[in-house]
Amino acid sequence: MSAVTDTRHEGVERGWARGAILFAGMAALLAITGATMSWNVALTVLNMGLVSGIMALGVNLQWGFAGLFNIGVMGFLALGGLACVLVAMPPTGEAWAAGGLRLMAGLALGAGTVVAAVLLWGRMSPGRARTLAMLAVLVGGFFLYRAVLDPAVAAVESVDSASTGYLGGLGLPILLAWPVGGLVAAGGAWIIGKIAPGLRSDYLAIATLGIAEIIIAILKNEDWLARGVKNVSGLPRPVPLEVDLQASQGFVDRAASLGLDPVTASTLWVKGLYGLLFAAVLLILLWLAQMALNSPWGRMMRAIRDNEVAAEAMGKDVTRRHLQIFILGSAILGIAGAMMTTLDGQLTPGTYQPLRFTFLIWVMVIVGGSGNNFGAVLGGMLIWWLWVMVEPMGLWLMGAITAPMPDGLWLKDHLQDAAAHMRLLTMGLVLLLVLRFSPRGLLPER
Amino acid sequence: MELLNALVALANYVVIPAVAYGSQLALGALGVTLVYGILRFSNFAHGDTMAFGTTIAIFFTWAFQGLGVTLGPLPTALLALPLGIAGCALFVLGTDKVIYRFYRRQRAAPVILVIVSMGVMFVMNGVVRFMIGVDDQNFADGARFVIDARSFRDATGLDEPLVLRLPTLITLVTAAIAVALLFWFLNRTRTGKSMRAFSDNEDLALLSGINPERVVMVTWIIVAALATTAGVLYGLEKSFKPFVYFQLLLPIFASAIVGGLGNPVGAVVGGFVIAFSEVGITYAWKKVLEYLAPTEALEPSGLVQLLSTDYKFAVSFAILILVLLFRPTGLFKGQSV
Amino acid sequence: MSDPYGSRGNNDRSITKSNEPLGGVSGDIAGTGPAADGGAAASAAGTAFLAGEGMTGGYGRGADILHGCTVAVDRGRIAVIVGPNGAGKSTAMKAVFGMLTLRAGRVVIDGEDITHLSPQDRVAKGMAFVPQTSNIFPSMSVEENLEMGAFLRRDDIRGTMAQVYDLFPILKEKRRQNAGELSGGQRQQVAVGRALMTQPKVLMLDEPTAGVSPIVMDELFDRIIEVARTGVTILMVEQNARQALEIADIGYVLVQGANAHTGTGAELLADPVVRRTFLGG
Amino acid sequence: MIRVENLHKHFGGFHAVDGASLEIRAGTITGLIGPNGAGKTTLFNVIAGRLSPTSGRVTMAGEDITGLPPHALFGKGLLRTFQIAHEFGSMSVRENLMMVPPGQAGETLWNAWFARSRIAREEEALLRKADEVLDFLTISHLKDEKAGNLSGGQKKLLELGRTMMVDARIVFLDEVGAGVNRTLLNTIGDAIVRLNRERGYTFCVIEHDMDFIKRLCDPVIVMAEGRVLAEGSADQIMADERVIEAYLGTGLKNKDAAAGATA
Amino acid sequence: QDADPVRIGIILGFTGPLESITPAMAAGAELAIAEVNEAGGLLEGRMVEPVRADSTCIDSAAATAAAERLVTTDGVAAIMGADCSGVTGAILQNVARPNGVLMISPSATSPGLTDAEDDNLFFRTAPSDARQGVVMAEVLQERGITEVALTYTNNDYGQGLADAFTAAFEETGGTVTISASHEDGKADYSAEVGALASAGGEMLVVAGYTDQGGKGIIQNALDVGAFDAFFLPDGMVGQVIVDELGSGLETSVGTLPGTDSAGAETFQGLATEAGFDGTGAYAGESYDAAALMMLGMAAAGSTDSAAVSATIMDLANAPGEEILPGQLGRALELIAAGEDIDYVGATAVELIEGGESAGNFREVEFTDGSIETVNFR
Ligand SMILES: Nc1ncnc2c1ncn2[C@@H]1O[C@H](COP(=O)(O)OP(=O)(O)OP(=O)(O)O)[C@@H](O)[C@H]1O
Ligand SMILES: Nc1ncnc2c1ncn2[C@@H]1O[C@H](COP(=O)(O)OP(=O)(O)OP(=O)(O)O)[C@@H](O)[C@H]1O
Ligand SMILES: [Mg+2]
Ligand SMILES: [Mg+2]
Repeated sequence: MSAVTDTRHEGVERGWARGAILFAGMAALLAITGATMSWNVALTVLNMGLVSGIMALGVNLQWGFAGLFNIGVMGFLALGGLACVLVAMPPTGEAWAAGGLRLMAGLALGAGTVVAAVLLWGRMSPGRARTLAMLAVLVGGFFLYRAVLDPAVAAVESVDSASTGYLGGLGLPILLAWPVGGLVAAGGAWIIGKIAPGLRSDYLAIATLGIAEIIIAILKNEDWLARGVKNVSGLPRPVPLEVDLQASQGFVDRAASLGLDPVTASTLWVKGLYGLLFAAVLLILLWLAQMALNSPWGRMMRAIRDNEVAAEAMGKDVTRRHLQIFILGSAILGIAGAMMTTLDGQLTPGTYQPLRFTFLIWVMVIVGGSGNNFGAVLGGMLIWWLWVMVEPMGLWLMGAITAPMPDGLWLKDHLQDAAAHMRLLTMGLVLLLVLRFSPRGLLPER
Repeated sequence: MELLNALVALANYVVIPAVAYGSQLALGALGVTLVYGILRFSNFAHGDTMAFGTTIAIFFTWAFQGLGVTLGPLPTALLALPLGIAGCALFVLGTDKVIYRFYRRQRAAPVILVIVSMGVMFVMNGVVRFMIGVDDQNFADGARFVIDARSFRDATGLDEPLVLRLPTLITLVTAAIAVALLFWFLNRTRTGKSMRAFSDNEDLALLSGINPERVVMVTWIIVAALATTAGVLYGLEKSFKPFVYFQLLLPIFASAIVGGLGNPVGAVVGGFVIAFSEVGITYAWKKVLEYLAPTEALEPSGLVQLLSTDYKFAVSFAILILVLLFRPTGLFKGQSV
Repeated sequence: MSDPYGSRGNNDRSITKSNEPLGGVSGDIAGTGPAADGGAAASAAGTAFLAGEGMTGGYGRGADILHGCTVAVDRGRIAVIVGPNGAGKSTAMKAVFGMLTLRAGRVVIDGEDITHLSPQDRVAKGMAFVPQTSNIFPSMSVEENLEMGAFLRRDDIRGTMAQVYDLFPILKEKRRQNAGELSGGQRQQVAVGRALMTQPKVLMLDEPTAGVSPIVMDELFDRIIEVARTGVTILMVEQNARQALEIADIGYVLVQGANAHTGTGAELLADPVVRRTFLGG
Repeated sequence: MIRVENLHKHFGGFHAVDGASLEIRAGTITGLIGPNGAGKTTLFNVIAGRLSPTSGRVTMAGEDITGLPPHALFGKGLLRTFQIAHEFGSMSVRENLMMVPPGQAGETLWNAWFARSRIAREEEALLRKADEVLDFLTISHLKDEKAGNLSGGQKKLLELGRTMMVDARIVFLDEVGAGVNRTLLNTIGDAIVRLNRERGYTFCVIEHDMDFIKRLCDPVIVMAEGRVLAEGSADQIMADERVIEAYLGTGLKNKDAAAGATA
Repeated sequence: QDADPVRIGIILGFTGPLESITPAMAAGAELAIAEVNEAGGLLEGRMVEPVRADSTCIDSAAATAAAERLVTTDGVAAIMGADCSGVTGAILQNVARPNGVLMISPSATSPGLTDAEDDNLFFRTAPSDARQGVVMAEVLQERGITEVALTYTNNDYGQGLADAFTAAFEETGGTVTISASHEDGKADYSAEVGALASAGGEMLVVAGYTDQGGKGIIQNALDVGAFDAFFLPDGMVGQVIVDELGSGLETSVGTLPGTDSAGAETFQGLATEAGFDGTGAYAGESYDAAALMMLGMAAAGSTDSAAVSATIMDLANAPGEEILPGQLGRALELIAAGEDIDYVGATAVELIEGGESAGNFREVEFTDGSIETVNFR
């Protein structure tokens, strides 16, 4: 029946048209922001929007392609952020001298204990002896590990704890931290995948959430690693400092020739550079994801998502594929996390909260349209734009409501006090509206 | 004596607080698990539903207190609870009518409903703060303690105190009653069974003459009742603050999931698992060991703490993951859509 | 399974939608279908207890599956629908049960036009339906499945339940077990048992014997005859067409959503073309 | 080809397979029949690696395959269909078939990114193959339909179609016939015979349609209550008292009455 | 005159974990602004207009965008904020420095911010953790307390203060039996209290916030009878906590920034008049931050941040006439007259190298439901 094929084809074309229109709409939103507020705001939003798009892409890979319900997004972003510190900060020589090597030895011991236990488990035949032996290895290993590690940690952390107190990084260019962030996150994902390969749906979700919380707890409390809650600020940047540009005569002249003052020109220029970097990464990842989705590999993944049992019976190694896509998606999240930390210029473990760094990303994916890479990216940019814009929108809304009320009315005061909370309320309303009109997301999976 | 002291210390600092916290989580988790079991989505707005119901109950509590109506030793809030439940039920039913029903009719995938519930969460978030503000509200009155530290010490002559708070006791009793009722309701009554049937196979439920709107309505009313009760009891024991109620969401979810989603007994057991692992694992055994050590020399020098409290969430999550490794759909074989 | 948030039940959205009113349904039923010799069906429809007349419609906004299809059955009689896979048999059943929005045609029971009633209301009118797939409540026990069948009944259901257990002894053994853990044939028995619990006036069965062992199948057909004798009207789809047509008062052969052949069960069985093309020789 | 030795599968206290021992000889089309709940599907599930046995052993051509995961068994040429159709609901019918062949180049990400032309060639061949199968199953007009939207019988056909996408050594068919039109089922039966003769596939077929069994299968194994009750040629089996009592029955009691009702 | 108003950005976490503290902080800053406006405004009668923005406390990117909006859209001349160290750092590096805008934070106490590159644009009115730690140790020592348990909110403020206190206290020969962090906004603090109780001590030092985890811990500790005396540093001292815990704090002490000048009391009076709680955490600091930046503008005679920030240290420190809350008008007059002032404000502001508050402290007790100053340090 050719009619069927025709309607499908038409559907595809309509999908493209819809995508083009929506992306144009997104661009228009940013343009309006730029024109009415300022181009600096628009670029700020755009940059983080691009990063959000990458985050959404990562989640979409896991959820939209393979149906893996990962709500530990936050943890992988944080691992990416950690990579920035480990790669780009200068090493703290004194801390290394104080106990760096011992610390490394302690860590190696810890890892060795786990490996030994796992090997033992694999080698010995099942039975009580095996359980006992493994427990002995683990407990013994744990105490040994603590005995080696604890003094080293104390030594490292006591080195000028107000400004360093940690081992520092490798002092390499920060751009290198992006792929490394991906690798670190991938490593984390590999471990999770090895530990919990059988978990599905909400049970996997809560496990990933738990692991994210554990990662954050480590980041917050292991000061020797990245200063814990004392934060690492002043990360090197991949782009010049605005103040340096403002101080450079050449730049000022060029800005003047364009009719811009140095401050505006330098801030816009720097944001533009960031934007280009982010856009490049986004495009590469988007291309890779798109190619993967539209290949036999993507087909296999969708089959697994649709029906694991049947896919397994059709010879697909579901566990391995899940692990693969979990790692890939997490790696993308790690890259995005590193990019975000680079943009912030600091690592602040205390700021990683599930609402912002997990659930908001999920909102992006679902609103954009899960299973559709372009949808995820669009959702990332749109929801980010909203997240930032709902604040003025909420204030404006409250202003509009209270304007006709007489001054001094208690309700007016009450409303104005609550104005800040219009932010989330507006976010909720817009979210509900968007989902009302496109319940399967803005760009649904075909 | 020393042994008694050790036991009392353990009870006072680990067992009773964990039981109290556990039953609070359990009540919250019952609501989450019910929405999941019947309506098939994880309701992110549950924390804020609790806050909303509690807010209304607090307003009525204040009104009663203003009028001088009290319950004697029991907190006045209990009197206001039914009104809070009613208000909350009205609100969630409204929410369902305006929002959720649309997606149900659309047969939207549950994950869409999850995100929709996040939208509802944001809105309720604003509404609650608009109504009662962001601050701590203390609305407890009546007796605070069943057994307080001083009278326990005086009565027993022990060094260690044992404290039992009235709200703790009420929460525990309520949680026990709630789970029994819910279990009975779902497994024994016609309406309850029809709700399970609806959750199992919506189309077939329809073909059996089950009215889906009624099922949904009953579900929401029960959820509102559970949420408000949980919120009020938590507020009585600790205090009410919207942000904390939002934060309660995570441990509540963890409880529901570790117990097995959709299973009321699982929710309760899950609540205790989470509470005990949070409170118990990081306990410093120093005090207990001091009482137990036969001679001074054997008393511990350090804190004898397995892990510092910094890691209490990490530990409770680690335990959760461990449980899931051995029981991939929770302790009580929960559902998995 | 693998999609934690996949949907449950089947995907046709129309089920929960209440039927929108149909504008200007033509009474000209015989003319709507391209049936070869569907005339008999059309004329039978006029007086039948249950009739879907000239039904045209499809799923959601998709193309039409049914093209003026007509099925009808008198009170206490057995009608059997047969036809190739994908002919629209199940769709026709769903249409009669109101789970599909019709674009043309109507459904009549006992002289009353019920085209606009929701499936629920049809249940209240005494209709019962066993769908072809997902026809049990998997995480409820066998007994609860049966109870749900009797959801609208207010009288004592124990007698009926005993009858069902009599008919399907294995179910009695497994009554505390979750229906989702049963074997394929056992599930099918639960599904039919659930419908029987309704004590319906009209019993609609979509391939009740698929996957059922011969001995149980015979029992089932026996039981269907008995039930029909008590005045219950029966409409069923069968692929075990020969056995089914043997007990049928009237048979319909559907092809591509339209009536292709209609006749008494014996007539159809005797028709060599029908035998060869639809009944497997 | 497949030998099952004293296999047990227990669900809680219930013994679904209770010491079954049987052999499926290479090159045969073996029928497996038995009352509902006899444990046939459970036995399939254990052989195909979907369930792990409580005890007992399964060997394939002498090699112990007990407890191997399904995908590994698929790799060894052991294919199966499901009694309750397991289609990939959100994918098109054609995709449902094209995903089956193992070791596709395009299943590696590297190739998906950097060897597009190789994949394109491979896909071309797969597409042709899939279309052939669909033609055979008379559902080629549905090739772009979502599999989830198929009719009950069409889903069963799709189940069967998947096993036709690859070269197998042994195929387990769990009631492919239930819900499939008898005329088409005959065609399918012919195909099974052809595959068996021409390509040497071994088949093990669960079916309740005795005509079908009689036409195709030799030998026939009867299971009841988790054990093998009888084994032999179809005719032998159908004459076996125990089998008649447990499984076949003696036909409609009300047959005459039914005819009466019609009149 | 209807000249353009001078805008001042108030960027605080109105939503998020610290949402219950921020309203009083914003109100504090706005109180100072209102005072200046009443006195006739700045720079030849230009009114000062506060523009609020939400830092969310936790979301650096959103905070950056909000600050960007303040600076590039609303054109604020200076930023009062932010509250949490993470977002403060992000705003400083990504918005304030690039645009050369003055920023005074009332509460970000991270030691890391001390060394941050700030082009001399960043100041803090919050007291230094290091100094307060020493003061706390002194108070305890004088009261003859040698063994305490310590819990701190798990952020840079809490940890910084805990470190400083532990060092100082151990130096004086005291013992900290346990130093356990707690997370704010969580549902239950039994585990922390259990560990603290087990470790024991004559007093429990709680370095947290009045209506966050700190309060939860105290309440819990009181309920189960784990401790009955508490030491409350600045973040914990507020009328709220006294009201809620009442007699439970009878035997407790606290420290908070302040001199024997009447600054704090005056500020509380003004706050009560304006309808907010002047004892709320960092409300006074916020007032001071806003006041300082406005006085700086007056002194610089422009809103140019570079010029303004050059005056801040002078204004905040001696010599000069002391300026208390409510005297901003007087201060403006003095500045106009070219005289030196020493801004003392609500929290005895004294800025040291690095642009943060040196900190003088009051020692307080909580009797009969009110906060009573018993000593100055
Ligand atoms: N997961 C399970 N838990 C408990 N019992 C089960 C489970 N799966 C199957 N059973 C029981 O095991 C028995 C064998 O089931 P099986 O599906 O193997 O039967 P079968 O021979 O394939 O029957 P049919 O012809 O009806 O398909 C049945 O009685 C069934 O109730
Ligand atoms: N939910 C649906 N959405 C869209 N199309 C559907 C849906 N269900 C069935 N169809 C299509 O409608 C046609 C008729 O399906 P139907 O289920 O009525 O067939 P049937 O005659 O019952 O076949 P079978 O004997 O295989 O059960 C098929 O081509 C099928 O693809
Ligand atoms: Mg059908
Ligand atoms: Mg079977």
